[in-house]
Amino acid sequence: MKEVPLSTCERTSLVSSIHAGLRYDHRKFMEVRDITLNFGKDFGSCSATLGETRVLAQVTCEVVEPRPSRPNEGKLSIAVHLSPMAAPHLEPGRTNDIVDELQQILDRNIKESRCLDLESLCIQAEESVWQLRLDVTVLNHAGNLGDACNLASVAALRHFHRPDVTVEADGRVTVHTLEERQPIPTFMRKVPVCLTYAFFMEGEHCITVMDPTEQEERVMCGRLVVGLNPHGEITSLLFPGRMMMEKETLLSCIRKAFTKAKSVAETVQQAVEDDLTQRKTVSVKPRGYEVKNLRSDTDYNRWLIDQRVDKRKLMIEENVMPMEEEMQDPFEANVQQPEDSEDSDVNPPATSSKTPLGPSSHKKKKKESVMANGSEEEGDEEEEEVKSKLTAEDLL
Amino acid sequence: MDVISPEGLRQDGRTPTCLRDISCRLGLYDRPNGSAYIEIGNTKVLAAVYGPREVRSLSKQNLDECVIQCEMSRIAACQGERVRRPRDQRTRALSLQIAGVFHAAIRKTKYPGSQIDIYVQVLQADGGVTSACINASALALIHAGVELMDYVVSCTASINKTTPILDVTQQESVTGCEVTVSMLPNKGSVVSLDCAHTLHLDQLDEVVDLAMEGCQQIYKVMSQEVETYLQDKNAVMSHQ
Amino acid sequence: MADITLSESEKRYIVDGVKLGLRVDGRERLDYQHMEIETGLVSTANGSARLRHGCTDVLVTVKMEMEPPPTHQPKDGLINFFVNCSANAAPEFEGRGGEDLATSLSAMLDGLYASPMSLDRSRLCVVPGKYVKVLYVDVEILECGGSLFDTVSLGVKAALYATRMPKIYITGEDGGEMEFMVSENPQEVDRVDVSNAPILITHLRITENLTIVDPSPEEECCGPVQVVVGVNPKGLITATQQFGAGTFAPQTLADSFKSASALGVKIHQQLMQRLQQEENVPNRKIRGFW
Amino acid sequence: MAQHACDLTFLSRSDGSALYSIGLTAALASVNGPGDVKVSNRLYNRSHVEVCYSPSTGHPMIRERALESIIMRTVEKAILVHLHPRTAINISIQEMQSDGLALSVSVNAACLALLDAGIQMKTTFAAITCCITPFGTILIDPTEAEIQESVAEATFVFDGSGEAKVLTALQDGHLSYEDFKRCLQQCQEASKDVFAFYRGTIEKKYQNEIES
Repeated sequence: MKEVPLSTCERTSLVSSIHAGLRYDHRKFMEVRDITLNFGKDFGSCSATLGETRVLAQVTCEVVEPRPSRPNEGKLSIAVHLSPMAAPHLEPGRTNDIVDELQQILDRNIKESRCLDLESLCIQAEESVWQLRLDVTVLNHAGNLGDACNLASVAALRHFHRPDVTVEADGRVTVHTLEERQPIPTFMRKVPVCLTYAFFMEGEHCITVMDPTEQEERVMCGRLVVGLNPHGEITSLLFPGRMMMEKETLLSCIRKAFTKAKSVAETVQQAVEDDLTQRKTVSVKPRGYEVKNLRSDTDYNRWLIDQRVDKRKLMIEENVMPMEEEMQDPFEANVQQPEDSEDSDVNPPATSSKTPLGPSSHKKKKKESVMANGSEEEGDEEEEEVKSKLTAEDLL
Repeated sequence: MDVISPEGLRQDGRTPTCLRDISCRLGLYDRPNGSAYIEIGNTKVLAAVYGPREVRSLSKQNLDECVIQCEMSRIAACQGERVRRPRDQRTRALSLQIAGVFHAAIRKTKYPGSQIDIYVQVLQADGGVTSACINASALALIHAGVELMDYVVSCTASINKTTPILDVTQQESVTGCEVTVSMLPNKGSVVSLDCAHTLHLDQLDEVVDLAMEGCQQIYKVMSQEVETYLQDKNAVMSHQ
Repeated sequence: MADITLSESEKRYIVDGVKLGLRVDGRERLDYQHMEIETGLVSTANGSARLRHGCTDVLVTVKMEMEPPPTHQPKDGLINFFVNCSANAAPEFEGRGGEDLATSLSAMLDGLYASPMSLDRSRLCVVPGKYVKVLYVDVEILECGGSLFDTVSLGVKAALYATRMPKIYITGEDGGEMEFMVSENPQEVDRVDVSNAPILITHLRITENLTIVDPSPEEECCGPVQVVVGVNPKGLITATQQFGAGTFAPQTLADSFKSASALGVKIHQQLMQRLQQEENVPNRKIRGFW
Repeated sequence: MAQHACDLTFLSRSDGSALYSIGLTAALASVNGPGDVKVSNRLYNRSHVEVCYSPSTGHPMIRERALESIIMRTVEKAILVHLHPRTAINISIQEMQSDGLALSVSVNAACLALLDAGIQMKTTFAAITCCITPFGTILIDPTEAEIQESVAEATFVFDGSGEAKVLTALQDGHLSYEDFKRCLQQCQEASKDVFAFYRGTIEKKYQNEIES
């Protein structure tokens, strides 16, 4: 199917609102969309969302012969898949520019940066090693696939546990099932983070925006994808041209990326650890991607509206005129002092993106279409519906 | 083996901030609208430009500006190990990057509704392949007479412990990073930045600066070659 | 092959010229164009040759690898041909566009070198049944301007002539595993015997009883059918294939075989002479793409 | 019977999508269309239906292609394909996690995604998997482990006409005719609950949309 065209009006409206300091989704220029991480019932499966962008990463392993050039290192292979599910114009089974680029970003950030301790994946030098296979599938393409894929991949790899093995005296290798012996976690030395900046030109002046949505990606002049880890190392840089930039602007973006990278890395680590400890303590088997554990895009949007309504209510209570506040804020933050815009971020993403906090507290209230015990939460549901009714009117 | 000897020289006898031998040539072939060849040390690249001409797939046509496409391929014996496929995911990703560079450099609005194809052939790869491809493509575009904002030059740099090194060979890039910077030398602005392997943030500034210096040196060689070519063809340089 | 469009009168001009014995570029009917050849210009390959012939430019590289032989021929080495029509040569070759041409070229080369009369593959054997040398011959079409088959076959022969493979010594046996030593001395090399390697000669049919060799792309537009003939240095015909939509009268075909055989011997001699000449230049400087 | 759960309009970029889980098996289906179609697939009197099944690991292989064709045949029977000639309807299914019920989850997800996209259908459809233990007990919605130990496994797709006619039937393993009939009957019973669940899900969706 053909790509949905972006009309000239939409294009100009998007660009001019960015020139005016506003984004369609009410974010500040340096604000990253909400991150959630969910883990599957087995080890090494992670579904990450970055706003509406949704990526599934799955790690599997098998015993293979090592490369002759590196006899005591395990192998890691990464494959990126895009199906029409991600966006209707993508054709199944065919490589396209997006896949090629994502593959390059992931290869550099995860494979070439050697963030994974491949030597610990060796079973017997020159004989057998573990090969980890990382499959990254984009489920919904709503912009900034690089960051989302990187996020899901890193979380899946950190979450992954491989089965224990014993090597017999005669060199035979026995792989124990997860029930027989405790599986062994992978060891990731550093957490690679990927951050994307989009650039918009307003005459000679350049506006930098973080984490562009799909619409923004279609109208932006150029972008910079930085792969880095919180230790201060750059694992990949991709500024594929399409526009001219001053060196200083680029470098200042890269420098600023580090503060952000720290919080993102913490989010990932925290989410993985939370899930792993839960698996250890709770005797019940993890339910994985059950419907009630994942948040749909509709619910995400409703949650965004709820948040805005809550915020506005709070403002009214404090006798602040909401309209003025909202209009001034982005201008102050981004136009007058573009350098400091990041610091003025009121709520860093770490707080909002911690999986248990924001989204899932809402999720408890979320209506679940659960057949067996659907009736239990009727009360909650009604309350919720009243609320959503309110919000919609509020916004009108 | 150390990349830099105790005397401060690299394995091929260069100082850390010295470029390899560069030679380039314009106009090798008749069929393409523009063609060029560049040799940076042992890295050898051939580029051909076809266009501006009619857009081949109408769905890509843009009536405001031209479509720029790039395809990069490698010959089987371009490096130590035999390359099985002339094109793979890696070359496709690099092709995208090269096309992106020229999206910034070509005056696209001058050629509405048309297409410019850049084909790059890597004959021998020994570090700095992307930058050699970009330099060769720039020369081929100049030979084709496509309007550019400025020359486009590209150069690589790396860092060995604390010494930044310019124009790395394959062997040198194994131990460190490889930062490729492409820029418009007269405007001084960057059109592409690429980093493979890990590099520390504190060292980024030095490395990029060195690569940009290298770009200016390469620019001199390239513009010299273009001038000689024009003189040979008895063409007059309009701004002289 | 090439996207050249000629008007009817242009075609008429070429065809009538040939009938009068005149070709557009002043050649005779059975004349070859000027040819430039250089070997050994890709240092990462065991052998390489670049052949520029009229508007056609071909780069051939040979790389040697050690592999276990196929079970049905445990004593023979292998020679594999891969042709890549890069988009540099013609924009139609972009993506998978050049694949058809590339396949027919490599199939033709495979057939040409399949016979032990052309190339003695048993000499590529290292340990029978265990290891043989495999020659990967990669042909890169850099510019495509007529008589591609002739140029490619000449390039392949030149590259094989220039191939230098390090000598391999079997130093011992260790529990069934052979141990090798690959000589690092640049003087100690094995070469490929190309004294019987055939080349291809293309005849383009202009009208009945009238064929020309080494057609330019413009001339290729005027004749729909051509016959490619493989000729070995002794003048024997080793392979033939007809391309294009058209017919040859038996007499015309027989005539082209005859002329190909005679012409082949001459060109073989010239090629070998040129290659030997080049080899004997002391401290030859590689020109490459200059 | 295991717990069925579903979330509609799960993905923002698809015309219709559904996340469906039965027990620990979950699949995500998205529907796009009716939309433009490649000339080679264009059918003059009906729309072209394509199904694309992606496994959670690796590239689609024979198993996935087989699933695709089963789902395709089922879906084609239900969709009113002649209503939109010269168009394509694309159904993509992603395996999220699997515990033995990949096929029935995919079919049910596809059905709800089609409903979510508002594609006209003759009937809804629901797949039920059951297995029969060596002792002759029939288990509806078994887990992977239960399937491994069973003597036979069967999946039926029923239409939502009330009579629960069989659209597709698949069976693996040794089964007597009597047992087969028992399986079919029990699945047919179970399908009624599933259709009731469908109804509930869709009702909720439209209730929300009207109210908000």
